[in-house]
Amino acid sequence: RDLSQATGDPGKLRVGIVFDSGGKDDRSFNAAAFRGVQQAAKDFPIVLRDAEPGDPASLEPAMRAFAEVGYDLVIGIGFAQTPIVEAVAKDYPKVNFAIVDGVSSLPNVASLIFKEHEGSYLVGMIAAHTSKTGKIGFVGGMDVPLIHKFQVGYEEGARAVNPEIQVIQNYVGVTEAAWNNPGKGKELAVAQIGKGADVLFAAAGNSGLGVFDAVEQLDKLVIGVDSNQNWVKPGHVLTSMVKRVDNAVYQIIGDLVNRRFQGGIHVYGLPDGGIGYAMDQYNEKLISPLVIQDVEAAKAKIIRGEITVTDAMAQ
Amino acid sequence: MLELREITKRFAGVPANDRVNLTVAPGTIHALVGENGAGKSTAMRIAYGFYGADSGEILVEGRVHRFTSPHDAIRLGIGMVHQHFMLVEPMTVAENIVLGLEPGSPFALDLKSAEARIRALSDELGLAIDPTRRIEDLSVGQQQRVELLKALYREARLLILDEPTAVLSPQATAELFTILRRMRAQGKTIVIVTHKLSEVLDISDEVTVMRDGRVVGHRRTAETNAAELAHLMVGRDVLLRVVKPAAQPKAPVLGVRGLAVTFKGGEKRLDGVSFEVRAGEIVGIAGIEGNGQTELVEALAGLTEGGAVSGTIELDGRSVAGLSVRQRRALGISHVPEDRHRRGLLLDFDLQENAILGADDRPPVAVGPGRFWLRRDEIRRKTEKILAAFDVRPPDPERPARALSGGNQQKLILGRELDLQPKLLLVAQPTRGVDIGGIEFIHRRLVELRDAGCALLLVSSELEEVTALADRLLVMRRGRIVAEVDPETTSMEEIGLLMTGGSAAA
Amino acid sequence: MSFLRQLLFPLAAVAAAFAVGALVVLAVGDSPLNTYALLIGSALSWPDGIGYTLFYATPLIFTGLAVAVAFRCGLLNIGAEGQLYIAAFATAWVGIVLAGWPAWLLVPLCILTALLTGGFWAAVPGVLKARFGAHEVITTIMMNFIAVALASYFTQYHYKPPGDPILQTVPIGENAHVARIGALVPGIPERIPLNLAFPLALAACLLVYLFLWRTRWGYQIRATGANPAAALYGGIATGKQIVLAMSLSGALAGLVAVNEVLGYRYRYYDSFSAGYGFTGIAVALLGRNHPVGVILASLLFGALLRGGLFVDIFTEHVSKDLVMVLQGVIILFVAAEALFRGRGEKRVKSV
Amino acid sequence: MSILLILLASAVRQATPLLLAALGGLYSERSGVINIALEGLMLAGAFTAASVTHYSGSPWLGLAAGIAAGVLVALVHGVACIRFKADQVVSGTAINILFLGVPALLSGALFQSTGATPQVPQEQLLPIAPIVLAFLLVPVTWYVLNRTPFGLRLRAVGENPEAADTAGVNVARVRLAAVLLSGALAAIGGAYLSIGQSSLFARNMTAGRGFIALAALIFGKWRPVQTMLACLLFGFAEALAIQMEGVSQVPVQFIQIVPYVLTIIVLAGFIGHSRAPRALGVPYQEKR
Ligand SMILES: Nc1ncnc2c1ncn2[C@@H]1O[C@H](COP(=O)(O)OP(=O)(O)OP(=O)(O)O)[C@@H](O)[C@H]1O
Ligand SMILES: Nc1ncnc2c1ncn2[C@@H]1O[C@H](COP(=O)(O)OP(=O)(O)OP(=O)(O)O)[C@@H](O)[C@H]1O
Ligand SMILES: [Mg+2]
Ligand SMILES: [Mg+2]
Repeated sequence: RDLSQATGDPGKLRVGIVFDSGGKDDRSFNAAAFRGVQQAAKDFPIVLRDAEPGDPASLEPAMRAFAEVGYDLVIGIGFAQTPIVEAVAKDYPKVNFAIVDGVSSLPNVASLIFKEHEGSYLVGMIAAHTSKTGKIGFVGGMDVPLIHKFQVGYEEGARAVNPEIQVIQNYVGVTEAAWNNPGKGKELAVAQIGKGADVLFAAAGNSGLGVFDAVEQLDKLVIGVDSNQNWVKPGHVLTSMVKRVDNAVYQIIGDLVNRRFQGGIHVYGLPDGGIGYAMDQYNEKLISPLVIQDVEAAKAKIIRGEITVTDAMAQ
Repeated sequence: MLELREITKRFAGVPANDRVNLTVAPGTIHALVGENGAGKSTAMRIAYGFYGADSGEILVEGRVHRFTSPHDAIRLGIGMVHQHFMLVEPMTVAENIVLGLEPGSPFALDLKSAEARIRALSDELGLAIDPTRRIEDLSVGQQQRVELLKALYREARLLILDEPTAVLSPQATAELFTILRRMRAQGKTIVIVTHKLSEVLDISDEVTVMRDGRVVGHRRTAETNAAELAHLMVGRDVLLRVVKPAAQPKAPVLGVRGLAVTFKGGEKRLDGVSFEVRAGEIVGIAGIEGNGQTELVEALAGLTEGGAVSGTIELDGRSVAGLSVRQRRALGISHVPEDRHRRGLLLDFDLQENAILGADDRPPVAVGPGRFWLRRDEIRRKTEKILAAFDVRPPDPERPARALSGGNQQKLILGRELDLQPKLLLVAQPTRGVDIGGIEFIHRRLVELRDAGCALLLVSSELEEVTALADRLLVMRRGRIVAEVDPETTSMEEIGLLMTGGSAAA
Repeated sequence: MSFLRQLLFPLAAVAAAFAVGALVVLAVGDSPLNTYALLIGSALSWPDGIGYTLFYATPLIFTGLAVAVAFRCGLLNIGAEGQLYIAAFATAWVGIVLAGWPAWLLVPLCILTALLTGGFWAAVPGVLKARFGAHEVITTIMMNFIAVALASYFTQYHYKPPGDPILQTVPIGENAHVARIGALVPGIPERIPLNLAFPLALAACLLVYLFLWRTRWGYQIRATGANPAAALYGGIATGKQIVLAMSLSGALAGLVAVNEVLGYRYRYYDSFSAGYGFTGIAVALLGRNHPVGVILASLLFGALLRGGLFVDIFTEHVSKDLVMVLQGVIILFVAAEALFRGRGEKRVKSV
Repeated sequence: MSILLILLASAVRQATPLLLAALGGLYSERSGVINIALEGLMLAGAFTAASVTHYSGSPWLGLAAGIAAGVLVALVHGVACIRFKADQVVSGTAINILFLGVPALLSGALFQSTGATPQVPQEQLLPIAPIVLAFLLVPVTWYVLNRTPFGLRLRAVGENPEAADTAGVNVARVRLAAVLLSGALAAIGGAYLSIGQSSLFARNMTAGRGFIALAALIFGKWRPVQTMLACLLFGFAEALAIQMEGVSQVPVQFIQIVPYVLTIIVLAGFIGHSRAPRALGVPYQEKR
C-alpha cells in the first residue's frame, strides 16, 4: 500500500525526469538530457526515475506522478512542458522543478534556457562555407517558435558568409508527432537535395535521423543538433550544433544535492560552452582551419556583443 | 449401385430421416418423391457425404463405406446436384466445374484442357454450355446443366438430382429429361428427387415414396399410377380432421387484383394473381413451396425486398399497396410468417419483448408523447395474457424466445398476432415443426378467429392442413393461381395433381 | 444471480489477461508481484489514485456507452475517436467564441454542441450504411482521420494563441468551465481533474439504460440489431434505426469533450485523447454492451490507465504499454468466447 | 530531377507499404475473412524485422523474422475467426490494440527504450527489394488468384463456401492459408517501414497505414491491379502533402484528408459499386 516506498527509497534525494515525446533515445535533445541525469545518478547518491510519455497528453500525468509521491526534483524536458510545469509546481510548492527550454516565474521552478540562435549562426556559417551549390537546407521538426530560433540563426550565419545563399526550409509537421517521423524527415531531405541543397541542418529530434539517412544515401552533408552527432554517419556529418542540455541538468541536480537549488532563469550560451559546434575526429577533415578561424572570430564577436543574432522567439 | 440401410438422422432431436432404406439399381433412373419436409434432401445429402448419418449404413456397389465429407462420395463416383445450386456466381463455368479437382500443376491451373473436356462432355449430351461464361450470366436452366457437368466431370457414375425441375420451364424440363435419358443410355445411374408426379411417371424406372422421414413405398414406375403415388405421398390414413362449422362469409376484406412481383432481370415470381378474402372465411393457398406463396404473403404484408410489386391490394376497399409494414399493421393486417426464426422472433430477446414485436406503438404498452415510453407492467400483463391464452409452456415471460420449443414459439407468435384483433390474418406454414397437440390447438384457434369475423389467408405446403382448414382453396403453381377448388368435395389426389402439374386440369 | 453469471465470463477474461500480462512482465525482466502491487496500489490510493482512476474512467464511460449503443443496433462504431475529437474542437470553439455569455447559458450550450457535433459526425457513416450499405467500420475509420485533420487545421491556423509552442487553442471562457469535484467536495484537492463530467457520465448510463430498455425507440434499435429481418416484419424502419443509433452513439462519444475541454484542459488540445474511442470498444465488449457493465469496465480500464502510468515510471523495464497488452488480450478472449464455451455455434453477423 | 519525378518516386515509396498490406488483405478478404488487423500485423512485422536486423546485422534475416512474426499473429486471428467463429472485426481490433503495446513493451526490455529499436546502419537496410517485390506481387497475385488451383479455391470459399465445401474443398484450410499469407505480406510492408524506408522501429510507426491499406483494398474492389492504383493514389496524396508542406498555401491537413474523403465517396457508390466477396465476414459452419 505504501506508494512512497514502492516508488524509490524515500531516504535518498529523489529526482524524476520527464522526457518529451521524442523519448530519451532520440540521439539528440532528449538523449543529451538523459546523459546528464545518468552522470548525476552516478556521481550523487540519488534515486533517479524517468518517464517517457510518448504522447503530449501524458506529459502532465507523468509529472504529477513524481510530485504526488514526493520527489525532490522533477525535471521537464522541452518547451512543450512549460505550462505543465507551471501548473504542477503551483499545486506542489514544496517540490523543486526544472524546465529545459521554457521559462517560468514560480520560485520553485528553475528555467534552463539556451541561446540556440547563436550556435545556429555559427553552423550556418560553416554550412555556407562548405556548400558548393550555394543552396543549403534546413529541416525542422515541429513548426514552432523554438525551432524558428534555430532556423533564423542558421540563415543569418549563412548570409553573413554568402549573401546570395539560398536556404531551403521544411518542417516535418505541426504536431508533436513531427519529432518522431524519420520517414518524413528523409523524404524532406531527399526533396531538398533534389532542389540542389548539399548541406542540411536537421533540428528535428528523431525525424532528423531520416535526414542523416538521406545524406548518406545521396552523399551530401548534414549538421546534427543538440547532442554531438558527428559519429552517427561519419563522413557525412559536417558538424553538430551542440546544446549542452546534459551539463545543464547535471548542474541543477548538483545544486539540489548541495542544497543550492535556485529557481529562476539559468541561461546557457556561447561563453559558458552551453552552446557550441562540435569538432572531433569524425569531422576534422570536413572543415578547413580557415573556416574555423572565421567562425571562431564571429563567435568572439557575438560574445562581445558586436554581432547580434536575431532571437526568433523573443519577437 | 447405391443402397441406404436403416439411415437415421436427427436435427436437434427431431428425426428428418427415420430408418430409411433405399436401393438404387444400376443403370436406372430412380425417382424419390414426397411432400415438403419428408426427408428426401436429407437422405440424399447423407448419400453424398454432406451430412453424417446418426446411424445406418451406406453401401456403394455392395460394399459398406463411411463418408466423412463429399470428398469420399466423389471418390466413389457419386455426384449430386443440390436443390439450391452450389455454384460460385462470379466465377466461370469451367472454374466452377474444376473446383476441388483442378487440372494442371499447383502453380498453373490448366483451364484450357478442362474447357476442352467440358466442351466435349457438353457436346456429347447436347448441353450447349460455353465453359468460359460466368455463372451469373447464365439462366437457371443453364446453371443446372453446369451442375450436371460438374458431376460428370468428376466421372460420377451415380448422379443425384435434388428437385432439378423446380426452377425449370416446361421446355427446359423436357430438355433435361432428354439429357437424363441419354445419360442412362451411357450406363449412368440417376436418382431424381421431385414432387411432380407427372415427371416421375415420365422419366423414372422405379420410384420410392417418403413421408415424415420414412420410406412408405417402393414401386416400379410401369406398375403404378399418379393416384396411387399421391395417395402414398399424402397418406390419408393419418389425416387430421378439424371440426368446423360452415363458414359465414361476409363483406370482402382483402381484394387482390393483378398482383405481380418482378425481380431484376424481369423474373416474375408472382404473376397476375387476383382473388379476394371475405370476413369470416379462410382462404387456403395450396402449392409446392417455391411457387410464389412466400412472395404473395410478403407482398401483402409490405415486406417485398429487392423486387417490384405491381397490381392492386385493397383492404376494406382502400388501397394499401403503397403503405409501409407499420401502416398496414395499423389498419388491421396481422401476419404469421413462414420462417419464425428469421422473421417472426427476436430469438435472444425475452418473451415480453417478442410479445410486442409489431405492436410496440400501441397503448397501453406505449404511452406519452409520440408513444415514446414503454410500460413494463403493461408489457408483462400483455405477455402473460398471451402465454395463458395460447398455452405457451413454460409461461415464463422472462425467458429468451430461443429457449422455447418450436411449437411454443409458434403459439407465441400466433398469440401475439391474434391479440391485435386483426381484420386480416396472413398466416404461412402455421404448424411447421409443431407437434400433433400443438397443431390441433393452432387449428382450433384459427377457426375461432374466422368465426369471430376475421378474414384469413392461409398458406401451407401441408396439403392436409390447407384442405382441412380452408373454406375455399386456391392452388398456386409457378406464381399463378391455377385453380380454385372446394376442399370439401375435391380429393387430395386431385389437388395434389393440380399442385404438381400432374394433370392438365386447371 | 444471473447478473453474477453475466460477470463471470468477463472476469475470467480479465483474469486470463492478467496471467498473460504476468508472463510478459517476467519476460521483460521485472517482478509481476511488484508490478501488480504498484498498479493496484497507485490506482486505489486516496485521494489521488481514486480521483484519477475516476477521472480516466469518465471518457471511457462515454465512449464505451457510445460503442455499446451502436453495437445494440448491430453496428461497430470504430469512429468514436473521431467523433470525440471533432466534438471537443467544436465545444472549445463555442467556449471561445461565446466566452462572454453567462455560465448558466454557456455550459449547457457547450454540452449541446458536444452532443450535436459528435452525433452529426457519426450520423454520416450511419446514413452511408443505411442508404448505400457502406460498411461502417471503414467509413468511421476514414471519418476519424478527417476529424483529427480538421480539428488540427482549425487549431493551427485559426485558434492557436500566437507564439504558443503547443498545438492547442486559446482557452475557453471561464464561464464555460465545469466545476471540479474538488471544488465541491471537501477532502478532495482541486488539483485532481475529476469534474462534474463524471456524474454526467453516470447519468448518461442511466439515461441510455432507460432509453434502450424503456422506450420505443430503444426497443426498435435493439430489435434492428438483434434481427433486422424480424424488425422489418414488425414494421420497424431499420435504416432509420441505424442512423438514429449512430447519431446517439456519436453524441455520447462527443460528451468526452465535457470532461476533457470543459472540466480539465479548458481548451482544445491537439491529440488530447489517449485512444479513448478505441478503448471504448474494449470497454463495451467487456461490459457486454450494458450500461452497468460499461461503468464497471471503465473503472477497470481507468484504474489500468492510472496504474499503468506508475508502473511505467517506477519499474525498471515495464512500460505502460502493458496496459495495451492487457486490453488486447481481454478483447481477444472476449471475442473468442467459444474458446471457453466449447465449440458452440455463435450468432452469425453478416456484413 | 524534375519535381514531378521526385513526386512520383516519393509516391511509389509511400505506396509500397500500403500495397504490401493491401495485397495481404486481399488474400484474406477474398477468402471471406475480414482483416482489419493489418495495422497490428504491420507493426508486428516492423518491430521484429528491426530488432532481428539489429542483432543479426542481416536485413534478410530481419525480414524473414518479420514475416514469421506476421504469420504467427495472423495465426491467432485465423484460429479465432475460423476455428472459433469469433467476430472477425472484433478479433482484428484486439490484435491492433495488442500490437500497439507489445513492441513498445519489448523495446523496453530489449533496448531500454519506450517503443523504439536502435537504429540499423545504412548498409544493413533493405535495398529497394520490398518496392520491387510489392509491385511484382501485383501480377503475381493476379496470377495466383486467376490461374492457380489455390486461387480458384480461395475465390470460391470467399464467395460461396458451401459450394466449395460440396466440391470437396476444405474451407477452413484455404481460409487459414489466406489469412497467414496476409500476415506475411502485411509484415513485409511493416518491415519495409522499419528497415527500408527508415532505419529503426518507432512507436506506432504505421500511423494508420493498415487501415488505409484496407481502404485501398475496398477502393480497388478487392482486385490486385485496381488496389495497386488505389495505393498509388494514396501514396501520391501523401507524397504531395510532403512536397507541398511549407511551399504551398494549401494547408497540409487538406491534402492529407483527400484519400479518406475519396474512400468515403467510393463507398457511397459514386464511383461504381464495390462489391465485397459475398461471404466476407461470415464464419462458415461445416455441416457435419
Ligand atoms: N440443416 C438442418 N437443420 C435442421 N433441420 C433440418 C435441416 N435440414 C433439414 N431439416 C429438417 O428435416 C426435415 C426434412 O427435411 P428435408 O430437407 O430432408 O425435406 P425434403 O423432403 O427435402 O423437403 P423439400 O421438399 O421441402 O425439400 C424437415 O423438417 C426440415 O425442416
Ligand atoms: N477418384 C476420385 N474421383 C473423383 N475426384 C477425386 C478422386 N480423387 C481425388 N478427387 C478430387 O481431387 C481433388 C484433389 O485431391 P487431393 O486428395 O489432392 O486433395 P487436396 O489437394 O488435398 O484437397 P483438399 O485440400 O481439399 O483436401 C479433391 O478435391 C478430390 O475431391
Ligand atoms: Mg429438399
Ligand atoms: Mg518502467
